[in-house]
Amino acid sequence: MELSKEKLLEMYREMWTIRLFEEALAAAYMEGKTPAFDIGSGPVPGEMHLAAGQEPVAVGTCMHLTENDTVVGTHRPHHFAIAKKVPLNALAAEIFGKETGLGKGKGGHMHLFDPAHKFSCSGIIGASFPPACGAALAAKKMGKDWVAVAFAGDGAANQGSFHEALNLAAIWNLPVIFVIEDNSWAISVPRSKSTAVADNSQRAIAYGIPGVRVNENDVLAVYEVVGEAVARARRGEGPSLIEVKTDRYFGHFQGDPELYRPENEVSTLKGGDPIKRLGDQMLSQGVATQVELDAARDAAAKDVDDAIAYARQSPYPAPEEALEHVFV
Amino acid sequence: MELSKEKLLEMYREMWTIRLFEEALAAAYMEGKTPAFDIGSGPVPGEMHLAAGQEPVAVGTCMHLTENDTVVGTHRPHHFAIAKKVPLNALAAEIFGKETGLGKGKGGHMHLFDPAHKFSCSGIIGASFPPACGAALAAKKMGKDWVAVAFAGDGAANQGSFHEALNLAAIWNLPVIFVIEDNSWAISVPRSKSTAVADNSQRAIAYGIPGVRVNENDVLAVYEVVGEAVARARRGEGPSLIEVKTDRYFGHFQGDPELYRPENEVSTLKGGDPIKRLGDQMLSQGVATQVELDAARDAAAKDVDDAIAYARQSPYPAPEEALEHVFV
Amino acid sequence: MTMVATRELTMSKAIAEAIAQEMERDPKVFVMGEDVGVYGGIFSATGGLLDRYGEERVMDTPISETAFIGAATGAAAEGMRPIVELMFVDFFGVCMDQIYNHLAKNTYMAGGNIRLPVVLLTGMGGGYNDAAQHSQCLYGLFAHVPGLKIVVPSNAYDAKGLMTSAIRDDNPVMYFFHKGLMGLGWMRYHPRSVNEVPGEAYTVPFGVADVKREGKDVTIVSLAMMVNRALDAADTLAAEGIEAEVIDLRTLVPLDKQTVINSVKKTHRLLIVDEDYLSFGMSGEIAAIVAENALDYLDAPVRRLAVPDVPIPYSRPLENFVLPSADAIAQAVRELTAA
Amino acid sequence: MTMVATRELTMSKAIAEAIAQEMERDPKVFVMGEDVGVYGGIFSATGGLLDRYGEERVMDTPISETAFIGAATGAAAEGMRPIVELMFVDFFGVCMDQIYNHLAKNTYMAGGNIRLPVVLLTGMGGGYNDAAQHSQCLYGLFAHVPGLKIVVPSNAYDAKGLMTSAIRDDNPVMYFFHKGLMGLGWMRYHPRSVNEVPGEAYTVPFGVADVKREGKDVTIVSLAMMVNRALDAADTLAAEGIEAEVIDLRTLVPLDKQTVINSVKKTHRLLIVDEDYLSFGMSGEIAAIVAENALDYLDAPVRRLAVPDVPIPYSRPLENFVLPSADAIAQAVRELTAA
Ligand SMILES: Cc1ncc(C[n+]2csc(CCOP(=O)(O)OP(=O)(O)O)c2C)c(N)n1
Ligand SMILES: Cc1ncc(C[n+]2csc(CCOP(=O)(O)OP(=O)(O)O)c2C)c(N)n1
Ligand SMILES: [Mg+2]
Ligand SMILES: [Mg+2]
Repeated sequence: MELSKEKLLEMYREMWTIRLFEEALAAAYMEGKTPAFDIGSGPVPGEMHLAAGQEPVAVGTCMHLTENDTVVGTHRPHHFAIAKKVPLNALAAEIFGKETGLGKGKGGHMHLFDPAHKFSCSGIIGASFPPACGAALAAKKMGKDWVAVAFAGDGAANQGSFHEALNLAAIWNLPVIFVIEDNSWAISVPRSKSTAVADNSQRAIAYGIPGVRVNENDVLAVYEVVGEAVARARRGEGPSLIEVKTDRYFGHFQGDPELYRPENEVSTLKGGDPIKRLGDQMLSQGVATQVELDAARDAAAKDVDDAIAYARQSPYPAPEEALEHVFV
Repeated sequence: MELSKEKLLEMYREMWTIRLFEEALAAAYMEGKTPAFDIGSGPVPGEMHLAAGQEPVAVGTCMHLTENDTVVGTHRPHHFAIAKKVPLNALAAEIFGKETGLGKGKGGHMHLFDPAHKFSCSGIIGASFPPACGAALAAKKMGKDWVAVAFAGDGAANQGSFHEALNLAAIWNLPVIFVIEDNSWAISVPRSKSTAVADNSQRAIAYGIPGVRVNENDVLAVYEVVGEAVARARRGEGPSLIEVKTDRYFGHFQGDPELYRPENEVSTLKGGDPIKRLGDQMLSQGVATQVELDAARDAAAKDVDDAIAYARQSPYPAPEEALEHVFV
Repeated sequence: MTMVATRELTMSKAIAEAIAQEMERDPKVFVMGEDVGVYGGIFSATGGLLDRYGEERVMDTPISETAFIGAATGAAAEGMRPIVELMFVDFFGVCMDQIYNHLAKNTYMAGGNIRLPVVLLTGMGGGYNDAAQHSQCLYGLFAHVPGLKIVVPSNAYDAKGLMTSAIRDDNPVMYFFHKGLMGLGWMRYHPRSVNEVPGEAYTVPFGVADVKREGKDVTIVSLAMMVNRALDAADTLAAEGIEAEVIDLRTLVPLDKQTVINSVKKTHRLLIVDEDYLSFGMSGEIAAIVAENALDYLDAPVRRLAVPDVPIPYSRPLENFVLPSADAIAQAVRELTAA
Repeated sequence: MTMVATRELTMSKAIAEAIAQEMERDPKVFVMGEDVGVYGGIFSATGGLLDRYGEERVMDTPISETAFIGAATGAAAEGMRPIVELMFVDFFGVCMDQIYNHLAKNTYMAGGNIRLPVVLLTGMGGGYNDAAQHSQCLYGLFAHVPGLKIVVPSNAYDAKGLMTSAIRDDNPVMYFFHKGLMGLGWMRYHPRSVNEVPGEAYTVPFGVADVKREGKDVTIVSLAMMVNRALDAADTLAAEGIEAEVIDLRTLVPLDKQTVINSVKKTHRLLIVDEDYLSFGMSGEIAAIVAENALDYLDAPVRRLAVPDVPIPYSRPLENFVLPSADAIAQAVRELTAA
């Protein structure tokens, strides 16, 4: 698939936005949590699942989508939200529990809803599959060529919802793409101890749909494979299943002691960092200069800084607002 | 697989026991329901799912099992129970809601529990898969070569529990055999409208386990295929998935108007009746005489008559017994 | 659609008519579920819809409740208005996550920024020996978790008007129909469930209880089948000189507390009749509301009649023992008024 | 296992110790769940067990709650005694069918002919901004459906003794631990949850409430975290001359009604404090029991303090607003005693 310089730079920049956003959150998360760590303290409390290292699957996929397409993310949702162009300020503000957040502070990091950009997510493993089918069904009913993407972790591929949704999508020929991000862990449980197949994309056979695995944490490889699936869906040819190998740099959540993880795993993984990889490719192919790459990164950094500042400065919701919005 | 005359006659007789039991129930069920049909009236009230036509899958499978092996059946459970040697009297009595029934009248036709013969079932679609895994796990923990069989309908293969249980069984290498009885209907929904693959046994690929389809409603074919799976499981080589084509003679439940069903479907199906088929094979191969076959059938008829009579004569539980047995 | 005059309808016909009229009115409305198409719904709630609206709008599903109920949420977020049937409420356990963690909570978690107009239609109730996995009510359980409006009609008129309200509501509504009130040709039904139903579309508002019968001696609060049995009991009691006031809550969320409180302030005695399990459910909630708001008006301890915390047994004498009957209601009232 | 003397323990250590002692005692006991092995359970309920008993008896599972909880039922029917962890009770929706239609009902449906000694261990509770899908209590919902014993400890001593009872019980027991009582190094916990725990195995019986503090002016009935907050409030109130009696129910099924009734007969005032949702839950049930059994003893309307029927919001000021605090409890008591 041919990619313009602009697209490549956009990908590069977005991956940086994600990376820097996650790193900024990792830092903010620790505020108020030292010397004694308390998950409920500081400006960003609660569980915090960060996606640094997992940028390619989000960016390579969402680059094919428009604002009419739907994305349903996971408990580790920031990279998907950013790639789906959810405004960074409202995203950060929600994570900080502020009135200006996507959900006015009610949802928090695992429950981000941006109807304008057709993004949502859930803290329940495997919960993305069914609503993505519903969005695809709606598109079909409305006669649109819109598609829906359900992202899920490798651990989620062992939930019953995976099976039911893939079968439903196949039998109804829905324009939905199921993208499994295989970071080889589900908290402390390695994939090898939880998943009976080495390659989840083989499970597509159980539904008579195409299944492809992207075996490297590479945004261009993801872009290519997802492109075919999206085009297929838009043409009315139904669902696809894609698994993407990717790398979790942080713990499962912040504060995870990671006693289960082989000592040098993360540093080894970082050796093949996907952002650097894309940058190097652009440089070596003469698509962009180091100055242009730096500018993209700087722009990303500024966006992230602004968003975090916006989140910090925004007011908290008034306590009584807790009673609102159970119903519209 | 070599089968002795005794085994063949036992199979023949058991299929008749099942057939006649179901027919006797179909008749008893209508008592008190004419001229106006009321599901709650008569000696056998409530939903009634009969398995006439589906004898081969039950008998061909359970012939490999001992009383140490576990069977978990479905909402359409009588053929499994009979093939697993659940005593006919207590079975019938439970279906008639009597004190002498397997569950003292508390469970009813969809909830038959016979711990002595390690049989249970459930009215919830897809619910057989997980507990069968548990029985297999227990056998493994106890160091026994016992196996567990989960039966399920073709409709059940689209429940999330199917996926979760097969993955769990595979990853833990459990001695369990999943047997799907494909009667091509789930109430009024034809399999073609609900299931994205033509052959559910292909779904075994999603778990890296063997999958085989038995494409005819033939007890000997079932016996052969299941035999390999059971032997495998006993040898500690893990689970298998088997789908068996079979035929539903009655409506989904008694009283089903079956408006959805092609007019001559059932009469066509009956043309290939599996009991007659086995009988004819035994005759043509000179394994048994017509007299012997008739004797087997007569013995089955007597057992069924006795069981129904026993059920009718048994007393109802006292009303206050409803308050007992929530806990042991 | 031709408008017909008011006529007697069964509850199933009233429900199907409300759905048909809303499908006519709004192309975004569609129906999904097991056997909702050719079969017309196992309990006829969607009878005739397939013929009229075709497979695009009346969709039979695989037995994959998590997938298709979750899909309803996803489709609603895109502006559709799905009506989705969970054949028996007893099956909720295979799909509760999509119901209560998503459909029910997403609007709140989004700070009110999304609307999820889904009607989750479901059959409930016992009395025909369908045993522990096919006879429960469970509305108390769903009313306990926030985010679902809970509708439980007792008769055809209310059923149609409440269904119309449910479909037009921009929030998730769980609509329970009692199988023994549907007026099916193959299941005995309570005759009070059949009543006059206008041909045109109309709404019955949520959160407004119906005082089905006025009385000065005791208040009976109930829902669905038990409302009709309470009315039967009230007839018996009237002959004995006891005047029972019978309140049909109609919806549990929102709940019309005031009608209950006002009635107890008048009658000074309260009996709650519930076909759901006794403990930690509807009967407790109503008792608590009265103990909070009308304590001084009570002349006798509150009484509750409900399934005594056992699964619904199969055998007829056992099931009859655990489900409140008109006789048991009358007897409880006698004891209560004697107290 | 060497017996150690009584010492102060956190609740998580007390639970893990009870499990270890029972695993020692009975080879049929084993543990399954997500991250129960190397991780020792996300909330440390199974800490140290893998090292001691190995992968055969402490099994990490895939994220397949329906499969592994259903497998627990199947294994129990064969004579094993599984302890299975549902990491957060909030996730029950993906596996409720295996819990409530099977594990809870099979014994009854079998006429008592099978035993299912399963302990379903689960984390609950909020207060650390984990939002709507990771902060609920929901014990009221499980207590509503028959067939599960419901255990909800407030402190380490009870936690160990109740866990021992749970494992030895031949029935399904659902054991809720409040995350904020576990004494984790990474989550603030209520100091009252840490107390003296004997080294040897002992049982705390089910169905026996604990009067944590005697008082004559008001009865506060509660569970888990809210017991400890009620005790904090009682300290404050004592300084103001109000003597609150604080009752820790400890188990909801079986429920020790008598202790509640006796206390209300003494104090004449009742406040129920519940971290679960307000309506159709625990608080309603307790109020109903008192309205049935001690109505004439009440000198003031019953009061309830609970999550006001909204999902648990994420943001700190919002969550603090919906969870009952010691201050709010004290204030409710002041109003109640003034009434
Ligand atoms: C139904 C359910 N079960 C368990 C959990 C707890 N949990 C949260 S994240 C997680 C691991 C998820 O693994 P994976 O899907 O691979 O995603 P990753 O965290 O690796 O991105 C688990 C078990 C949950 N949130 N929902
Ligand atoms: C979870 C669940 N959903 C729906 C039902 C209602 N139901 C009962 S039988 C049935 C069809 C089952 O089809 P299949 O599994 O093929 O078995 P068959 O009836 O053909 O033997 C359905 C949908 C149920 N009992 N449980
Ligand atoms: Mg993972
Ligand atoms: Mg079938």
